[in-house]
Amino acid sequence: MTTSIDMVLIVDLVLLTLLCLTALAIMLVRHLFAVVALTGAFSLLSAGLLVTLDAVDVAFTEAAVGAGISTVLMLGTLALTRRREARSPKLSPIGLIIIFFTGATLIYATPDMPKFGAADSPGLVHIVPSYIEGSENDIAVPNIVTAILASYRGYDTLGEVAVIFTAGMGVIILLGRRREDEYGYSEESAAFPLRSLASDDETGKDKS
Amino acid sequence: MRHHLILRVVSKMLIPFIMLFGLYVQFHGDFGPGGGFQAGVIFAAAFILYALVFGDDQARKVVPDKALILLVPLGLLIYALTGFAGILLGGKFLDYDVLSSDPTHGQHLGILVIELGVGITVAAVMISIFRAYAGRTKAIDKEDW
Amino acid sequence: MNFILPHLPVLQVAIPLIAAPVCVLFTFGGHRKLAWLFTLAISWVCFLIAVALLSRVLLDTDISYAIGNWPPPFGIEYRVDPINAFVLLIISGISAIALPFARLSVEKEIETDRHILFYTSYLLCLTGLLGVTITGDAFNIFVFLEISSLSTYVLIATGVRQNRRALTAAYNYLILGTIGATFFVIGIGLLYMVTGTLNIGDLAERLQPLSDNRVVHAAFAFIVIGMGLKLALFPMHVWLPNAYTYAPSLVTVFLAATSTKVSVYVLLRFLFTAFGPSYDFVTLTFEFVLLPLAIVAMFAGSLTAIFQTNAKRLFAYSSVAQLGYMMLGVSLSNIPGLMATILHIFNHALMKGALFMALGCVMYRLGTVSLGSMKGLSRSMPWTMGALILGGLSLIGVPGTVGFISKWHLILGTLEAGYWPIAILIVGSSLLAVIYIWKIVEVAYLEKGINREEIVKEAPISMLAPLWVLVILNFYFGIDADLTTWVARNVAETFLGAGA
Amino acid sequence: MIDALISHYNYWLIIILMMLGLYVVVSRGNLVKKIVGLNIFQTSVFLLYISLGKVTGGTAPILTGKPEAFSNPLPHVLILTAIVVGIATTSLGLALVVRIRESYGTIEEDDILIAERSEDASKINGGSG
Amino acid sequence: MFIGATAALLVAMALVLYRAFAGPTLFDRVLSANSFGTKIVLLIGLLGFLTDRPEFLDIALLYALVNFIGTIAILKFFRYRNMGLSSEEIASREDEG
Repeated sequence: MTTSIDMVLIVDLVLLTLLCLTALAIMLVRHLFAVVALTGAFSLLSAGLLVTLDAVDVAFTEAAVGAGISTVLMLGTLALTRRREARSPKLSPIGLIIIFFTGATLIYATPDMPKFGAADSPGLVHIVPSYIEGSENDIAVPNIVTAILASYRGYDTLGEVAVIFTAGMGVIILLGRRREDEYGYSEESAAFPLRSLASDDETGKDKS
Repeated sequence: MRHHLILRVVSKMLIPFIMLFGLYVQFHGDFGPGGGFQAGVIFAAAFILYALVFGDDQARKVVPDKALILLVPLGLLIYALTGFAGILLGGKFLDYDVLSSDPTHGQHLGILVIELGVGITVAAVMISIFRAYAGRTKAIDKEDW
Repeated sequence: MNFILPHLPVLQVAIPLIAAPVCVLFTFGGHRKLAWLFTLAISWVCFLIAVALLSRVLLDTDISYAIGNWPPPFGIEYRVDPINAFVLLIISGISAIALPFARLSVEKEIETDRHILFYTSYLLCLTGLLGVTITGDAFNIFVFLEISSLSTYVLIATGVRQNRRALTAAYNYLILGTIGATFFVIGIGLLYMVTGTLNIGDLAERLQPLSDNRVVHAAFAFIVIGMGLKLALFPMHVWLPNAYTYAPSLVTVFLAATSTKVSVYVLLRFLFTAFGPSYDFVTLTFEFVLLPLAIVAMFAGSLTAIFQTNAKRLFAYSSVAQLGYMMLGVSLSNIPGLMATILHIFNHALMKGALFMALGCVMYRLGTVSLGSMKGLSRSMPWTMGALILGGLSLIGVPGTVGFISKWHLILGTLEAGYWPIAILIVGSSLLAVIYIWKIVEVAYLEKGINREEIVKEAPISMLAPLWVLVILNFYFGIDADLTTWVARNVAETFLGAGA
Repeated sequence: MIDALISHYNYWLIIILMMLGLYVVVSRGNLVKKIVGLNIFQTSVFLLYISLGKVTGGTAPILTGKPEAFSNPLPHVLILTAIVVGIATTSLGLALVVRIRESYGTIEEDDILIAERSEDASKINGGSG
Repeated sequence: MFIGATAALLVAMALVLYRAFAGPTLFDRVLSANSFGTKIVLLIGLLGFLTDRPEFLDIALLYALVNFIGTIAILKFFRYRNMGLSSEEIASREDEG
């Protein structure tokens, strides 16, 4: 048994390294189609990593969303935009400063973090035992994640559905088909007849 | 119709199984990995596959835009109304214990219903989003690859 | 009624949340006017609930509502105390006043076939802001923050009919807003790592013995920066001017009056309730980070505002300066300073609401709000321009207006903290506000523009009425500030009492 | 030191990933690539959460009847929500990119800035327009 | 045996990933994305056996599915540069090719 567990940890390490390399490749590659292909691979890799970290539900979602929906969306965007980054990547000093501070803050914090894989980290001791017990007795649902998701923190999930709903409405507002014929789409000039009188007008109307 | 014959046949055979898998994920979420969100995505994937292989107009015949705009809010309504049902039956918001005389059974019922709501909204939103992108006329034709 | 009363906290959020999908159903048949009426009714219901909640927490005790009937650290808790009841009142109140104004403005500024979904997004934005404010759970804040943010990006982008820059403004806000929210999530994750809880009350307790823990310090930094991005703390304000300038008038009114205030509230909640000023790293942040940034924001915002030629952009930069005042009050961390911040959250909502609403009226008639186009406008639109100037006076802080009340307490706070030079700086930056308000007076009243009396008419009464309600409130709470100061003192004492 | 390095190696690699993602967001001028960067950044945060719940020798938090050590399920729930938020943001961001492309004819930040500047310039030179 | 298989898979994944990065043609990338997906499916199956949790196969099933649809989307996109074609358009374009 011990060898197999070690194996899982080695897989974990290798996958994480590959993940970092993929991210680096995404950063360097200019061909946007390659970026999409690599992003798909990135999602699958992270999903594999999530499986090794025991987060099967999350891996399930990440695969469906990251590798499936995201890829299709990005392709849809590429179909409507251009396929190549115009400028070769250059070093951005502001970016370097920002990531330096972000990274430094996190690295500063790591010594006090609970050890990776520790069974006595506060998260496991404080609330979670009652969740495990509760989902066995009160809710009687074997998948503890479902029990927490749908019942203990069901309100978060309601919010999550609202988020998806918001995104759907937003995309329809932005990209939905116009139905000029149904409502009689009024031209902008008709809406603002006095705009031409304005002496110091802002230019640049939407040309779509 | 001459080309892509294999793709068409395979897709036609596969789509019912994808939907079956979607249903399995939807209702088996209590026992294994899965749940409403994942099932919704799988359902949407089946429709997206159909639209990709058989064309956007055919897909619109299967699920018309009007049906979609009804389904998107429906899932969220189911979820939120389950919450209100908790209040009306004398519990708190989203309290499933009161949904049935037996609290454990109530929990099961609540989880089943809300997961269904999640599934409906997610599937409808994903199809709408895909359709919004696909329905946009192409802006450019030839460019460097 | 007794049946509903215990559920008021959750109804405050659940009602607009369920209203949003219902609103979509108006697309069948295209009932645009009904969708507006529905949104208006929901806003007023929210406002009444907020009034009920505030009166209950002020006269009685704090309310805790366990959603799903799971006791607090296990389930999600809604916790209402004076401060968030006050913020809830501001959000729903502004929404209730702004919506009567909205109909004509939206008719003109947004594509006709998008109106119903626009109102849906608006309801979602309202839901998100109310949900962030009322919840007592750290991760739930993130979820509702994202509901409000995502709908805000969409709402800003609907300004595309006026100017295509609304799209880039929304995109930039999306990128920066998401970075901010992700930083916030990192902070929450780090806190969870060392405490094992997400409930803010529980968090505060379990953080007590951990003041030397490096993870807590890092979490604190991430939360402050994340919220700093969301509330447009200088120099993280770059998204704000364009977002306010190119959004439709209703959206600008609502966002300027509520959205950044909610982020200020979340920051306050973490600074004072979860961490508390007893920690060294919190006081050090106050003194060496927030205080200097607030002062720079006050001046940079006001100075940039002076050079703007677009009135909306001018007031957007002035918002950056006003947020500087709020953060200054926070960083003093004494009772008058904190009172000033809380008063200013309320007062700034009143004055920016009035100012952007007046600009909405100008937009309705002229289709532009550039200063050049407003030449001599006082003759054809006397009520609108009058409201604009009165709102401007409040922004400057002339005695008798709400702006004076908050600045007065801010100066008291600086004096109590012994920072008298800062008191002088506050007066100095108010003088800068005089300059940019004067620019508008000059253009609208003194310059002779094209004679447009015949063509440009005064804004319609349905837009002027809510505008003047806000202007009158600006003066009412400026003269009789007992109620607001009482609430603010109550809140400030809760915070500092809880932290000490 | 070596001990600290080994016991936190997951966190170190995730921090590197986070920095890479954030760098792509702030430094790249291509609007699609910025969104991809945002995805990487968010994914690294997901991994941070999941890592803190991992228990060595533990297994996925699904009850099997056998007494076992489970990994912490709470971060999993939180991250499920966060993934949904992430895809919602991505889809909205990409929709905005499509609209920007239609309006400006480009998805490069620099070109958009140039277009906006020339608009401003023509406004000043053109007088009333 | 499982360990050997896992190691081989990881090496293969690294190689495929390099192909996705280096290209040079689009088909290299499509192919590498597709075969990368296959390898992840295999890896998850293996991990299920390594940790005694055979229900991981559910996930592997979903990945295979997503991989299939993703590849079709990519190829469709490459062939027509559009994803919203109607059935007639698909038929007419096939005649061109």
